[in-house]
Amino acid sequence: LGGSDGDGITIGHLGPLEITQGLGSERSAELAIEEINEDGGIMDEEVDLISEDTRADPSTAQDEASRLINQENVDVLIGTFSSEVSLNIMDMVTENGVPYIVTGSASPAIIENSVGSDYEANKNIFRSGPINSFYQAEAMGGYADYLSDRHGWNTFAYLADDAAWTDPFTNNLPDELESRGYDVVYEEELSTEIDDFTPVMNTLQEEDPDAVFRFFAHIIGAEMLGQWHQRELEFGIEGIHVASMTPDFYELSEGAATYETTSQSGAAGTTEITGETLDFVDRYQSFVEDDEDAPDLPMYMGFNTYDAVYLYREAVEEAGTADYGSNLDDIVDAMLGLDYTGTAGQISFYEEGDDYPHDVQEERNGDGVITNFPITQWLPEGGLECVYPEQHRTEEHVAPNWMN
Amino acid sequence: MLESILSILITGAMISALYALIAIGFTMIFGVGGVLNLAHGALIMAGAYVFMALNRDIVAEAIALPSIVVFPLAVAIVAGLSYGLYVGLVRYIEDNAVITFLATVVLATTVTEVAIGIFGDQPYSYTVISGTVGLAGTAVSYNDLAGFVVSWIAIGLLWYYITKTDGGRSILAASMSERGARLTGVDLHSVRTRTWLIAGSLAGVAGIFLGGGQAATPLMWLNPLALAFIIVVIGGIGSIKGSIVAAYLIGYTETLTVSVLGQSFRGILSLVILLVVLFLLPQGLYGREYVHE
Amino acid sequence: MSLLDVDGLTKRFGGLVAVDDFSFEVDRGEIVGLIGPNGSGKSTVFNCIMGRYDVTAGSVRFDGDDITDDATHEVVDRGLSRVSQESNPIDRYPVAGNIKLFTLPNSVFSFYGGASDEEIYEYAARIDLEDKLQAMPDELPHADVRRLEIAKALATEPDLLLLDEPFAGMNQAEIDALATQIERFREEGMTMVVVDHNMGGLMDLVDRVVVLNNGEKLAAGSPERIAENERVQEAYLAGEGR
Amino acid sequence: MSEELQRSGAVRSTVRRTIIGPSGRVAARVLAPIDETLQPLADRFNRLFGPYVGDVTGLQLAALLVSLVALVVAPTWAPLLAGNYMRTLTLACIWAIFAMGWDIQSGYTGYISFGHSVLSAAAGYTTALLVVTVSPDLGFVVTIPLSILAAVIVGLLIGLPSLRLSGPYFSLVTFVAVLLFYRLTIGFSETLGGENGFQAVEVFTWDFTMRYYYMLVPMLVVAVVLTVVARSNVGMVLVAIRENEQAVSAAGLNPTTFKLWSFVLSSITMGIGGVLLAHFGGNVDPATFVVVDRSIEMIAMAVIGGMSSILGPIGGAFLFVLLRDEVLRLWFGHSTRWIVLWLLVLLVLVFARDGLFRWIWHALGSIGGDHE
Amino acid sequence: MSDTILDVQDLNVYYGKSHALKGISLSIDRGEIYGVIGPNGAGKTTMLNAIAGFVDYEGTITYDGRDLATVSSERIVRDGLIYCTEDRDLFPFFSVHENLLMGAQFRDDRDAVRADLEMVYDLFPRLDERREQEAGTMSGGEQQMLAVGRALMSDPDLLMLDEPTLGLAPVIIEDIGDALETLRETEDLTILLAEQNSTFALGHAERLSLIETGEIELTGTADEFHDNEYVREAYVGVH
Ligand SMILES: Nc1ncnc2c1ncn2[C@@H]1O[C@H](COP(=O)(O)OP(=O)(O)OP(=O)(O)O)[C@@H](O)[C@H]1O
Ligand SMILES: Nc1ncnc2c1ncn2[C@@H]1O[C@H](COP(=O)(O)OP(=O)(O)OP(=O)(O)O)[C@@H](O)[C@H]1O
Ligand SMILES: [Mg+2]
Ligand SMILES: [Mg+2]
Repeated sequence: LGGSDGDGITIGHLGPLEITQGLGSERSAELAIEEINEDGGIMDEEVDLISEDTRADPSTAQDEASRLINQENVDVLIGTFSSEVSLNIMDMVTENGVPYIVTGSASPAIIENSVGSDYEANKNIFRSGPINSFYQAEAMGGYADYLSDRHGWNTFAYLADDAAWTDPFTNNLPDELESRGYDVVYEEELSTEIDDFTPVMNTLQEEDPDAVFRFFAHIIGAEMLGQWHQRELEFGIEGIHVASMTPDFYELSEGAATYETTSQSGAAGTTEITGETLDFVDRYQSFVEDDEDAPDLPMYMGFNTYDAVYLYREAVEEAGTADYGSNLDDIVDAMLGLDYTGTAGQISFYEEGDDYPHDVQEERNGDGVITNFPITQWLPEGGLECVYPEQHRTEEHVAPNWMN
Repeated sequence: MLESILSILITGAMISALYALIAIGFTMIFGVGGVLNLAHGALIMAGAYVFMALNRDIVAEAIALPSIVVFPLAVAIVAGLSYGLYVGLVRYIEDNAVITFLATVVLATTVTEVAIGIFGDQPYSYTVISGTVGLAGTAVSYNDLAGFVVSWIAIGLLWYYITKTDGGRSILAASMSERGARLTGVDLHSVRTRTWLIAGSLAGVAGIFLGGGQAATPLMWLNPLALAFIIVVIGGIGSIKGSIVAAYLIGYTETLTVSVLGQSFRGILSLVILLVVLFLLPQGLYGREYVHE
Repeated sequence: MSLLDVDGLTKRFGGLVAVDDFSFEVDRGEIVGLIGPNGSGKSTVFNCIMGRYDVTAGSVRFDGDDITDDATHEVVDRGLSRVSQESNPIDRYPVAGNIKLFTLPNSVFSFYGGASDEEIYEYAARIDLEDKLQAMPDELPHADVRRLEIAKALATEPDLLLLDEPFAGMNQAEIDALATQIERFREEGMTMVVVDHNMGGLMDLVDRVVVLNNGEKLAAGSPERIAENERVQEAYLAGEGR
Repeated sequence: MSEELQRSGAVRSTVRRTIIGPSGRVAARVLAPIDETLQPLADRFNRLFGPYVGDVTGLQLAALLVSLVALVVAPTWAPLLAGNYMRTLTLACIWAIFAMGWDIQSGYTGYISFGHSVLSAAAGYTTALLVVTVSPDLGFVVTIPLSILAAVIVGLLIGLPSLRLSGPYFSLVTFVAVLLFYRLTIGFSETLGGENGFQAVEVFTWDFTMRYYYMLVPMLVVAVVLTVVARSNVGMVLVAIRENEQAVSAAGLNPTTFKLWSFVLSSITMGIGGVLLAHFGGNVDPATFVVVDRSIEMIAMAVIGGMSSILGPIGGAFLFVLLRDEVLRLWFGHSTRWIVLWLLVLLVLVFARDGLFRWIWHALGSIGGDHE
Repeated sequence: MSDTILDVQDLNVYYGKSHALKGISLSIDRGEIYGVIGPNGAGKTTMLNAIAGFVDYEGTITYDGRDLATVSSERIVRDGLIYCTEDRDLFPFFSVHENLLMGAQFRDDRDAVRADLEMVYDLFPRLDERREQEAGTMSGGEQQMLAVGRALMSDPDLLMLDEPTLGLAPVIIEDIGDALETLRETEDLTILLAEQNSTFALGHAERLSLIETGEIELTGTADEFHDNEYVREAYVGVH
């Protein structure tokens, strides 16, 4: 079953190939593999990539995954964007023991339900980033401190997709903020079906926070931003907004994105997070130069997937085998042994016994503030800058020009 | 307090008008052909994308026409698409309600796939009219306001046409008895043509303002159409009056639910209302009924 | 004791009183004619008896039991059947299938049963439809569709049969033929109420006539007496039946 | 009949004359002898089972037997094909059950449900909830019957109020029922698992061959049972309800009970399918069970196979799933595949609205000539 | 003045295999009432359906000098060939009044339409009482009145009536008969009347044809029909 028996290494990639995150991820994987092959492949074996579309639908994903494993005999699975997909192919993947590196979904449940609950059965599962939303929530606290220092913003509102991935935020962030001495004047989970923001915006206007932390992956915040600008509502819009990570979101939104921020692994290539980041972005851009479908930037999943491919290479070359059938333990140990300088940050994994085994570790600076969680802001004229954390900052955070 | 009531009244009125527009377009097709046209949703989406494509230079660099020009153009195009839908597909199968219902669902699914294929999942924003006004302390975007006004103009015209003119009356007549219509000299083909053109333009208008408020996305039509179903069933399939009344019933329910109970309860209350109404009046508020019991 | 007993029946449609405190009785073995101008309430009376409409007031008793609020199928199961004014055959089944449907037991667990082909042939034969058993309803000419309606009613083995305008759309020869067949039903022990506007056919057939006008009983009596009744003449008959 | 319809009729008939006709005649010449030789067998079959499942001609019987054998021995040939056929066929069995379940209710009574995925979801979610909330080791003997029961209960909850409604109202309300159920799974994510659903359900087995039989056997059983029901008086009444409900009550039959009965039968079937689907992949989530696309897919299967024929939907399901997961997969890229699939469905709807398999079935029947 | 308004030559209609009309030929003069009688299944309705363009036929049908094969069914109506069918084809959810208006749907001469409305309401007082009632809820006979009334609203030149007396009370039948006669006088209306009720047909038509199993058995004046043994036996009966 699978394994490197001289037939070359096959990497299986899974992602929603109809949407930009998935495409960015696929192209990044292709790029990584092209580079690796030019560089002699993995253990001197030719590497090839088979990428399949999950349509963000668990059943399809299961089908594709089982094809990759049983027909294509891939040596490793990399990718998966939406948490429901990652979670629902887990059983089948562990059943076959093929290494599986999640690069798109941040829900802690992915680790909790698998490696976290039954280590032996699931030890083939890894997450290469972004840091899971439990730590993201903590990181947001640090970001709030920055906003407070910079603008004197001390009251916040909280909005989120009514969806599983936001639970860690819903459960932790408001307390996190209050524990840091801020007021949380409004909390709500929005139906992912929302199609009229007027009532929400009215409420926000009444509650009058300094900034709104909103966490949208399913919801597309375009209307919210539109009203925000048109009504010149007196607060900042911070947090996570997946739609806003697409490079041309500023243009698509007719500039309504100006002043909003979102965190994203790799900081959309605005800044040198590690020595690798900007080189990668350049190579990526020349790689997709004449390719309409692909986004002009890898997007967060792209960074993580690109890193995942190299992580895998490091690990199997360290272990001296890709044959998970008989040597899974060696591969796993090698993975755990890594401290790899990726494009999205310095990557190492939690060990068995930690809260989130095989999950990517967060990085902290001297005063324990999480740092591998960059936040970017759209500036007037469409400039995208990294405003947080400090050591990656390219521009200070700008408050909307209608706020004094 | 009073203020928030006012704001509910206003927001509700705005959104309800659009709902009514969608519901009427949908129910009209049923009223005439006995066709439940689920592709109506696809037409709504088309309205938004067409407007965006003509109005902004991000799809085709060359063309970026002013809204005032694009609006009628887009509406006309969608009307054309609607008519094309009839001529190209529905008329061959309209005698079988099930097949038609299914075919139009399938078509809607296909069109959505196509839209995803072309535009991907990113939201394409555009403005019909920019800016906001304060009405009684509630901020209302010109987009919604225009949507409200245009919807009502459209509804008014339609209402007059259907009830007061022979041409309009024959549209309803054809829906009750095709043979009867032929016996009284109604030109069935022109009736169908007019119906689908009208329904198409309604969908187009609705789509343009929906997209103007949010953004054009491949699934932007699903929830409005679902609401339109609820509205149409409550109001009585085929009844324009019913659609308007129900649209406001639901529109306000929605706004109330949101502002009182919160976002995550959206839709649920409307569904409750739906069940209650149906239990009391299986034909909806103004539905057609053969046997008065 | 009478087989059917309609007492003080009233049916309102919104403002309109279609049937107004109307009472009449039918004894076993009788053939009663129910006549009256258009819109006088005859079909409505039938619809109320059959549980098609809920009555506004009054009661309907069949064979001693109160059936006022029974649903149509319950009424039919009691042995009361109606041939309605508008034919509604099932176009997808041939004549035979249409008849068979009316012989099926009302139980979701009885998978088999219902009339055999022979029995179906019999029902059809009683109304001269036996050679059309395989024809599809929409191919039948008007009069045969009406015959099918009667055959279906017969297939429920009713004690009391309500016929709403059986002669409509038939010519004199056909009417006479049908009349003799109905006579035969009576000999087989069936009781009948016949509504029709065709005096030629009706008057010789029935034992008694009840006349409805604007939902109220205008007169009742033997065909001869009714034919002579002035009020009936000018309200309805206009020289017919004399 | 309007001119348009006549025209489309013309199109169909020309297709029939110019393409189907000739090729049909050729086929007939070849197949007629087979029919003759098998006739005796068919006659015995008809004598034994005819009254219960309807009569067949020699060829029809042959077709049935061949497909049956092909299915039973699938593990011997499927792996030889390039692709994931064992999995695809297994999935097809489950969807065939759904398609039949939809057919016995919507196809026969004409009350077209657009919300049948809710019934299978009811079963799937019950299984998951039992495992998650009660105890992981309840065992199939407990979970399976309870889950099917749940499907029936939900079926009645939907059926009782909505079957009073006339056709289109019923369709729209069932359509809305799906949306509601979906909203609930998201809205009450703590209990119903949100869009991630549950992964805790134990799969029957990961052995593809065994798993295939786990799904095939129930499918065959359901097929036989439903065919018997459909060919009995009950089936006749259900069709009559579709054609003319008033005539049914005039016949002394209570339409409501029959409609409910069909809904119950349907719910049981959907329940069985739902349970199988849950144990097929071990995951129960809105995308797999609830979303309206699932309902539409099962309707599409039933209709392209041939509504109100029970066996037709099986064919439809296999055709649909094989096209989607194998055939089109070979030829088309990621999303184009789906567009092509739906366009094909559309073509069948327009040109073979009575269903491909019903059409084949009658073609086979007519070849022998004298029969039917 | 006997110019032909409708001329049917060698009319054949097939329903699948069955040959429903076998070479019917007849011609109707402007301003006359022409009766067609025959047993059920004879083909009367089929003939009218063919003329109105509801079934495909072989042979030629000329109305007002024009071959109907080339004219669309709604055009025929606008040219004054109005058909009142056996099963009425009313608009069930329209009120009585709206149904009548639909009859005049294509007419522009508002005053004439208003006059015709009065005429119909006078002819059928019951309709006048029920202007606002939904047609679908009317009694059988009332619907029949409405159907005839709607046909009259179309200002016909040639009026085809299929069993207009079906389900009507004797009194009403008389009124209709008289009305048709007067219309024929005043408006020079031509009427093609298919009837089972031979008494009515013979009472009002001056020429008739007897159709049996798709063929014309006999054509002649009302008197000739009265005197004909066979007809009296089979159709008029001994009343
Ligand atoms: N559903 C209804 N809604 C309103 N009015 C109705 C309804 N059904 C019947 N009517 C009215 O009630 C009166 C009686 O109708 P019914 O059908 O009983 O008359 P009828 O005696 O059968 O007449 P006919 O001999 O023409 O059939 C009619 O005036 C009719 O218009
Ligand atoms: N749609 C059809 N398909 C097949 N055969 C038909 C169809 N319609 C009528 N027929 C046949 O054509 C013949 C003539 O029918 P038609 O209705 O014209 O007779 P009719 O003279 O009008 O009888 P009635 O006086 O009872 O109305 C009948 O034998 C009938 O069976
Ligand atoms: Mg009546
Ligand atoms: Mg006729």
